[in-house]
Formats: sequence, structure tokens, C-alpha cells
Amino acid sequence: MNLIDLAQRMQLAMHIPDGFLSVPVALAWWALTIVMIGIAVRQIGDSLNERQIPLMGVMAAFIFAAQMLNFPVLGGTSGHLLGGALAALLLGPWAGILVMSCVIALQALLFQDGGLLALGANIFNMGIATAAIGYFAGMPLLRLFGGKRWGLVVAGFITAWLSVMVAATLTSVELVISGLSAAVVFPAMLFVHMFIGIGEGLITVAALAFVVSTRPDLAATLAGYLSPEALRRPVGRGSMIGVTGVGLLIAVGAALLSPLASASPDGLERVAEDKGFLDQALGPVFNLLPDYTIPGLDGPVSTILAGIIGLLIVFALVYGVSLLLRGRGEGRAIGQQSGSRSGD
Amino acid sequence: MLELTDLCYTYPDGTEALRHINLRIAEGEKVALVGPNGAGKSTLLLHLNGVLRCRTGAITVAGHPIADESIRQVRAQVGMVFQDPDDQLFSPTVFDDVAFGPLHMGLDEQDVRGRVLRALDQVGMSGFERRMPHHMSLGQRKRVAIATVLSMSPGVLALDEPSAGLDPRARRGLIDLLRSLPQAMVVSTHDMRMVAEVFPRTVVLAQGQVAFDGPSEAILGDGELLERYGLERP
Amino acid sequence: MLELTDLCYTYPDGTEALRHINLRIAEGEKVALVGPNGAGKSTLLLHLNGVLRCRTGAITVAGHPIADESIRQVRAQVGMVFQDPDDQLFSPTVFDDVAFGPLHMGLDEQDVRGRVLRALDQVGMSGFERRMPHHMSLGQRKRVAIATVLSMSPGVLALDEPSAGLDPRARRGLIDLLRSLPQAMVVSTHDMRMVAEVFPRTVVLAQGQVAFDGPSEAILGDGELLERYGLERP
Amino acid sequence: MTLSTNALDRYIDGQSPVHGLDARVKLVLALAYILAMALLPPGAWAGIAVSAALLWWAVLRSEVGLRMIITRAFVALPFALVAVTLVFTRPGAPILRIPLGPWVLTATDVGLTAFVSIVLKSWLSVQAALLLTATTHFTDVLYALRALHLPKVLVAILSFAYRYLFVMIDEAQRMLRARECRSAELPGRRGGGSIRWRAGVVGQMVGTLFLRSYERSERIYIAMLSRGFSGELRTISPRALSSSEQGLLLVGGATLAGVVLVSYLLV
Ligand SMILES: Nc1ncnc2c1ncn2[C@@H]1O[C@H](COP(=O)(O)OP(=O)(O)OP(=O)(O)O)[C@@H](O)[C@H]1O
Ligand SMILES: Nc1ncnc2c1ncn2[C@@H]1O[C@H](COP(=O)(O)OP(=O)(O)OP(=O)(O)O)[C@@H](O)[C@H]1O
Ligand SMILES: [Mg+2]
Ligand SMILES: [Mg+2]
Repeated sequence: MNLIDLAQRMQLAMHIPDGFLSVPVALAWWALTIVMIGIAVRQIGDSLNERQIPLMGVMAAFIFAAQMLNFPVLGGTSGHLLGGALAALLLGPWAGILVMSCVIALQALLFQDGGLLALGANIFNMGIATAAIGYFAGMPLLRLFGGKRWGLVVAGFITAWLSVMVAATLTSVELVISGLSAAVVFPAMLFVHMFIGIGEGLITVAALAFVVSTRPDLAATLAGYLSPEALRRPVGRGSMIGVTGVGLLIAVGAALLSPLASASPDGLERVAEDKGFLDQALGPVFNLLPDYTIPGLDGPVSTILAGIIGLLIVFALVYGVSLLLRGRGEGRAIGQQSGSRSGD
Repeated sequence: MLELTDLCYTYPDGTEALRHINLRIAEGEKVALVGPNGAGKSTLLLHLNGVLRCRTGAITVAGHPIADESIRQVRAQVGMVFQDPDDQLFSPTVFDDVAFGPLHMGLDEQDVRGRVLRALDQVGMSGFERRMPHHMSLGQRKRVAIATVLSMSPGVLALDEPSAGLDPRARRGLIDLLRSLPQAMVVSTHDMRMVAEVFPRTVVLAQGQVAFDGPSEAILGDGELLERYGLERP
Repeated sequence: MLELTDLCYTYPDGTEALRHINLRIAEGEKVALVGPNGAGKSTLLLHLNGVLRCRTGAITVAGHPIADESIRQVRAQVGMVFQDPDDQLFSPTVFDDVAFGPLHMGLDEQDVRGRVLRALDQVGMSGFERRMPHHMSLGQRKRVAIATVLSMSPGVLALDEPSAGLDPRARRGLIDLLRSLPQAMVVSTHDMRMVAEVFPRTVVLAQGQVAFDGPSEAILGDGELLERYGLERP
Repeated sequence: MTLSTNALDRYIDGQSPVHGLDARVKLVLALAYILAMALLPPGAWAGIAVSAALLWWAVLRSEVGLRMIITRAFVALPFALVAVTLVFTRPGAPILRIPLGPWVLTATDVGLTAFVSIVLKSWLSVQAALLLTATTHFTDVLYALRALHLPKVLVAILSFAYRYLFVMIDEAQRMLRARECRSAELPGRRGGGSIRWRAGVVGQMVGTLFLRSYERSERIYIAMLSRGFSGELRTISPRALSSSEQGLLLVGGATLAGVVLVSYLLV
């Protein structure tokens, strides 16, 4: 097992090297990143104590090491964690941002995974955006399900999957603004990361469930929203916006996934089992590339149209369900409070 | 049961960790592997189930040489337990952990359940199935770590420093456990008292070579030999 | 030098870890703290420099009781070394680590530099200033861990299981180092041989209470006492 | 010596003038070089050649081995796959037609220039970063970051992260190895479990590692308290840059600026 190979192979997916971003894009994202990190440093300084410094340092090392834990997916490829959503879910959004920023900075400084000029963008995509999704999608979703175990599973999976997709989308956006062809970058990045996101989701859920069941006290103190009281609190208006946004993003994802899902009705697992995960995932990308590189085809247009219609339907569904659950959640919150007293 | 012929191993960075090792371990034989830090004990153990592969030399397990095709079967034959049980125990409950090996072997649930219960019984940890390894004492975790490989019913156990870090009482329990297990064993250790109590045969490694291979009494009584290899008297 | 009167401690979860401990340690006195796992040894050590604070009872260090105002002086007086050097050495280089204490005592840079060099010299690790802890062996890291508190020139050292995990040779080096240091020491350990060689006085803790306090020979020669507290003969 | 040290540390020990140079100077020059690469317009072959010559001269003086730097810099090249399409999508004079079933891919000169420029610039940027890491202890990079006024908290987190990287990676590696040892199969039976199960096991390993990391951070915090930490991190202040070091910074910066400017004039 060659560590260098391992470290490199797993990182290449999203770390933009120097040279691919135009200078204005790189600098603009640096500015964004600096502002966000500044806010995060502030927030941490205000809300938490000096205990957080060693904690966050060790957590950055933890994420780094956790990325090395992989599982074989047939065909010589392996799945592993990126960790942004997990960091935000376990540590809270601001600590999550700082931890992930340090991880990505270390990867660039120590191993040249991702460039230095592109570091601002890389930190934003894989650190800040993923942590933000972890918080803005994860927290309301967790509350929506009222602290149920299956809620943790569903919310964790969705959050993790979304965080990967959002990071991939942002990466693509930056590359495209820098002058690369949108018709190549978007499908290639999103397609591959739809699968990477599934691995991310599975690992995140298992890790989250492990921590919550082994050290519930810890999960609650580190990220306040994993505490039982916070989970039972009804979802407010602000969070509903978050949930709505999540619904939207899921819908986009579903639209993107639909061609694949229809190709293998038994689900992704079967595909992965029989044929090899990424081989299967990458194959179509390379088949698709020529389609998309030829300008003026009506194929993409119809796909996008279908996607948008699907998006609207799913969006309406998610919104409806969330409204329904919200009503039920309030009723249950009271019932559980009285129940827990006698139960303890 | 286990036969190493002319085993050599050099780490990628050039460290020559093992040099021309020849060893035979019979069925049910218990062998202690001692020697100073860096002698190559852990490296040798890692060869027994093919985690490290020798370039020259050969290892046969129950008559079959270790090869790419057979590597997974070899792992069912040779149960490897590492020093730090936290590395070995990564599941939320003891049951899941002990079940990992059998599940990975593709056994059906009934069988897995039976094996888990039997393995836990062997190490004296029955009733701990639902407990979290994270919340148990070091001695208990060491026992469970041994159970995680016993559930695969291996013919040989390879243990790396099993008694390190245990307090005297837990260590006593471990010694009794090792004596009671019927499997062949290769156990690396710095604990010469355990050697005296459990292992009839001792192999001394020094700088990657077998410096002594014979009855434990012979070496334990020989102060000069012990001194030479940086070992303690028991 | 150090005086504990009627020390009690209960962890927030309700574990009564220490009960009515009374101890006096004179200047330069070397005391071993032994007892089974969970006896409260580590908990007691954490009280000596005020990381844990007793609710009842009192501790005085060099005549001054531990209080919020004096806590910094106390920490300079009592140097605490934890079992795992990876916890103790948290800086990227040896120099930074050994300088951490003096810097936080508010000394000027010239003085800090001098203390670092002296402390490293005392533990025999001169020349390692620029090295990173992860490039060093366990024995070396344990020595540097001791240097990190020596640089604060404490009057008392509190060491938690310093010999755990060392091979016999490194352990020998550690024993010689401990004998050579002039400071008073309270050392928790399971290693009864080290007790015999280094410590004239032994305190046995059992279930949070002092079960024995007296000359080490007395307990080391008393098989029945050792047995009762789950200790080994040296 | 740990499992991961050799494989992960990219510092190559040496006594060369480049090794001896202050980390702040090296860091700033490397950043300036990478910025200059990004600013070079496509097709500025002369500029690229001069930059390459400058960098390789520095590599040669550093005694870390030009071949090592050049080959290791290829790691970023797979990313160039994304850029290869520039060849066919940028409008310009057609130079090559590749028939592909019903379609034809047309390579243009402008596209080719853009693609080759990006790949070369990216490759040189990676080499500059590699030279920095190969000749500078990361601990010195941390000092440099502190001297360059990165917030103290961030530098502190980075140095803790760097220190514990190796400890954690070792833990992760040992877990992987332990799992590998129990990943057995029986003859004639298909093992390995489902993908979901395998991913779940990795998740549990991640969770285990998280708890171990968290508990370690608590112990570290106690160790810090024991040595007088009271909320404010103190460090030895960095020395001032010497005038020759400042001179080197100026000359280096000016040269790179010159290369970029001239390239714009030439293209
Ligand atoms: N991953 C590695 N890469 C390079 N060298 C290694 C590696 N692991 C061990 N070594 C070296 O190989 C030699 C044998 O190491 P090994 O760990 O087998 O010794 P050991 O007898 O188990 O020691 P200990 O008693 O400390 O466990 C040592 O010189 C060690 O430094
Ligand atoms: N943070 C904690 N919270 C609650 N209980 C604790 C905590 N730390 C220790 N304990 C408990 O306090 C008691 C004393 O523990 P302590 O660690 O002091 O024992 P010890 O003598 O150092 O044992 P060992 O030989 O295993 O190091 C034990 O029962 C232990 O379970
Ligand atoms: Mg070993
Ligand atoms: Mg203890």
C-alpha cells in the first residue's frame, strides 16, 4: 500500500491545481474565502473557549486521516470520505469551516494536492461550502425528523451527498468562468461526484450514528443541534427556507440521477456489485463527452427541460411533506417531553 | 501447520527487517517471539497471513503456499491480533466486531451468530455482546480483540504484544486464556514471565535474524544470552 | 514541599475516584504510586498541579495552598508528565515543545532559550531541538516529554506511568534518568521493578484510598500485601 | 519511527543555499512565481521558457534532484484531461479533423495554444510548490505564515493539525491493516459483504477515529494547562529579515514581473 499514491489518487477529483483558474477567478475566491474564514475565526472566538484550539487542530488531522479509510468498490477503485459535511455535523458550522480549511491548506502545502493560487477556491468548495451545507441542510433536516434514528440516517445521507454535489458544482463553475468548456466540465464533474456522493453519504451516516450512539453527550456539546432538546424543537421559518433549498437541490440531483436510475432499476448497489462502481460511472462520461462537446445538439436541451419538470414535481413533493411533518413534529415534541421524564 | 523458508523482507525505504528466516510451527504449538525493539517481530507476524509478502522465500500455511489467489483463505487460517485493541475494534457493539470476520467470509446469519457466541465464550466475555468496546477496560478489549479472530476459527493465532499495558490482574487473565486456547500460536512479546508460563518454545529475533530457537527454559536460564539480546530475566 | 490533606474527588458522573487522601512529600523525596487499574492514581496526579481541584480538603505546594490566584505558580512548581508522550508533545518541533512552558511563564526569549537547552541536556537529548516528535522513538519521546517540564524548573515532578511501553533497554535509560534527577517525584506505575530501583517510598492506592504508605522494601517483600492489591512481585 | 513518516514527509534533507534560505522568502517567492505563471498569456512561449529556466536553476542549486521534481509534478496532469477539450471548443483556424461516428471533432490552433499553455503553466506551478516543500521544513512554513500575519488561531490549528497528522494517519493505517487481516474468505464461497455494509464499516472506523481524536484533544488540552497555558498562545517572535533577504525578494519579484510584462508585449 503506497501512501503517496493513495493520498494522491483520492484527492485528484476536486482539488484544482494551479494554472486552471484565471487570475481574477482565483483572487475573487480567495477574497470570499478570507472573509468567510475571518467570520469563522470571530464566531469561534466569541462563542467557544481556548479548549477549541487543540480540538480543531486534532480534528483537522482526524479528517485528513479519515480520508485514508477506504472500502473496496469492485474494479480496483475504492470509496472514501471527503468529510466536510461530517465535520460540520459533528463540530458545528464554524469549527467545521476552520477544520476543513486547514485540511485543504495542508493538502496543498504538504502534498501539492491542489494549487496555492487556487487554494482560495479549493477551500471555498471543499471546506466552506460543504460545511455550510452540513449546517444549513443538515440542521433543519435533523430537526424536521425530530431526533429519530432514521431521521439521522436520512438527514446525514442527504446532507453528505449534497455537500459533495455542491462542491463539485462550485468547482465546475469556477473552471467554466475561467474559460473551460461548460459542456464538458459540468457533466463530467457532476456525474462522477454523484457516485462519490453516495459513498460519502453512507460513510457519513455510519460515522454519525456511531458517534451519536457511543457518545451522545459529545455530539450534543460539539454541535448544539445534535442535542435531544434542539432536535425536538420545531422547525422555524428560517429553517424552512433551508429545507426548501435542500428540496430544490435534491430535485436537481434527482433530475441528474434519473437517466442512471432508469438504466438500473434494481438500484445502484447492484450496478456497483456486478460491474464495478466507478468503471460504470466513468464509462458513460467518456461516452457522453463527444455528445456534449458538439455544440448545437438538441439532446442537452431536452434533458434539461425534463430535468426542470422533474425538479418542480419533486420540489412540490418535498415541500408538501415537510409541511406535513412540521405539523406532526410540534405535536410530538410535547408528547416526548412528558414521556422522557417518566422514561428516565 | 506453518512453515517459513528463507524469508527475507526489506521495507520500501531500504530497512532490511528480516533476513533468511526459517521456521516450522506444528499444529497446536505455542511459540514466543522475543527480541529487542526493531528486531523484526512485528514484521515477521505480518508475513504469517500475507499482509506483507516476501519477495524471496516462501511461506506455507497448512501445506498451501501463500499466493494472490489463496490470500483470503490464508487469512481465515491465520488470525492476527494487533497490539492496540482500538485498531481492531471499530464497530459500535462487541457483537458487530466479532461478527465482522464471519460476515466477510459470507457465512449465513445463523452460523455467524453461533460463531460469535462461541468466540466470546472462549475468551470469557459472554454477555458483552451488546456492549460498546469503547466503554470497556483495556483488558476486556484485548479479550474481545482475540475473539474477533477466534470467530473465524483459525488454525494459528498471531498476537503482537498481547500483554503490553495490562495491569497484573488482567495480565494473569490473559495468560490463562492463552494457555487454554487450543490453537497454535506465534506471540511477540517483551514479557519474559509470560514466556515462562505459556510458551514451551521461544524464538529470539535479533536484527532480522533468528538468533535462538529452542525450549524456553534453555534461554530463560541463560543470563548471558538474555543480556546479549537485551532481554529481561523473568 | 507538597502536602495533601483530606483530599476527596468525585467525577462529574458520580465516580468517587479519591477518598480522604493524606500525604506529605518532602523536598527531593521520590515516591512511587502503585495500585490496580482504576485505583485513582492518575486522578491524584492531576490534583497535584491543580488541573483537577478538590472540593473538600486542601493541597499546599511549597507552603502555599492551591488557589485560583496561585495556580500559575503551582504549575511552574509541579511538572506533570502524561503517559502518552504524543499527548504531551503537541508542538511541531522539540524546541517549541520544551519552550512552551517557559514562554507561558512569561520569561523573556533569551532565558527561554537557555532553559530549553539545559532541559534537553538533562535528559540527554541535546541536538534534537529541530527534530519533530514523530521522527523519534518512544523512548526518545518520553525523555523529551520529561524535558518539557524540566524547562520550567519545577520542584516536584508528577509522572504517569513513565515506563509503560518501553523495551528493556529504553526502560533502563529511563530509570537512570529518574535516579539522576534531583527533584521530588510522585510517579504512578505498574512496574514494581522500577519501584525497587528508584523509589525509597511507596504509596499504594486502592479504590481511591491510601492502603499503604511506607518504605518500598516493606511492601516489595510482603507477598501477601502485593497479592491483595493485585501487584506483581518485582 | 512511525508507519507513515517516510511516505508522507516530502522534505528532503540538504545543506544547499536554497535549504538555508529563510522560509518567508521562499514562500513569498513561490507564491509570486505561481501568480506570474497564472498571469502569463496563452502562447507566451518565451515567457514560459524563461520561467522554466529560472525555476530549474533554483532546483539545480537546491540539490534535491531536477528529475524528482519534474516527475512528481506530473501528479496534477490528470486534471489536464478537463482542459483538453479547449482544443476543440475554442474558435480558431482548424488544424485537425477527427471523425467520430456521425460527428467530427475540429482542433483549432487557438485551442491547441490555450491547452498547451495551461498544461505547461500548471506543471511549472506544481514544480515551484514542490521545490518549496522539498527544501523547507513544514515547521518553518508555519513560522513564515505566522510572520506573514496569518491569524494566530489559524497558525495554531495548522501546527496542531500537522503535528497530529502523523499520529492519526498511523492510527488509520493500523485500523485498515487490522480490517484487512480479518477480510477472509472461504474456498468456494463468495465473501466480502455488500457495498453498503462495507461503506458502513468504514463509517464506523471513521467514528472510532473521531472519538479517539476527540479524547486525545482533551488530553492535549490538559497537558497544555499543566504547562501554564491560560488561553493565550505565546511563541518566540520571528527575527527581522536581513537586507540581503529583502534584496532577494525584490530582485525575484521584479524579475517575475518583468517576465510577465514582456510576455504581454510580445504576444
Ligand atoms: N513501515 C515501515 N517502513 C520502514 N521501516 C519499517 C517499517 N516498519 C518497521 N520498520 C523497520 O523494520 C525493523 C523491524 O521493525 P519491527 O516493527 O518488525 O520490529 P519489532 O521487533 O516489532 O519491534 P518492537 O519490539 O518495537 O515492536 C525496524 O528497524 C523498523 O524501524
Ligand atoms: N473523566 C472521567 N470521568 C469519570 N470517571 C473517571 C474519569 N477518569 C477516570 N475516572 C474513573 O475514576 C477512577 C480512577 O481512575 P484513574 O484513571 O485515576 O485510575 P488509575 O489508578 O490511574 O488507573 P490506571 O492504572 O488504569 O491508569 C476509575 O474508576 C475511573 O473509571
Ligand atoms: Mg512490534
Ligand atoms: Mg492512570
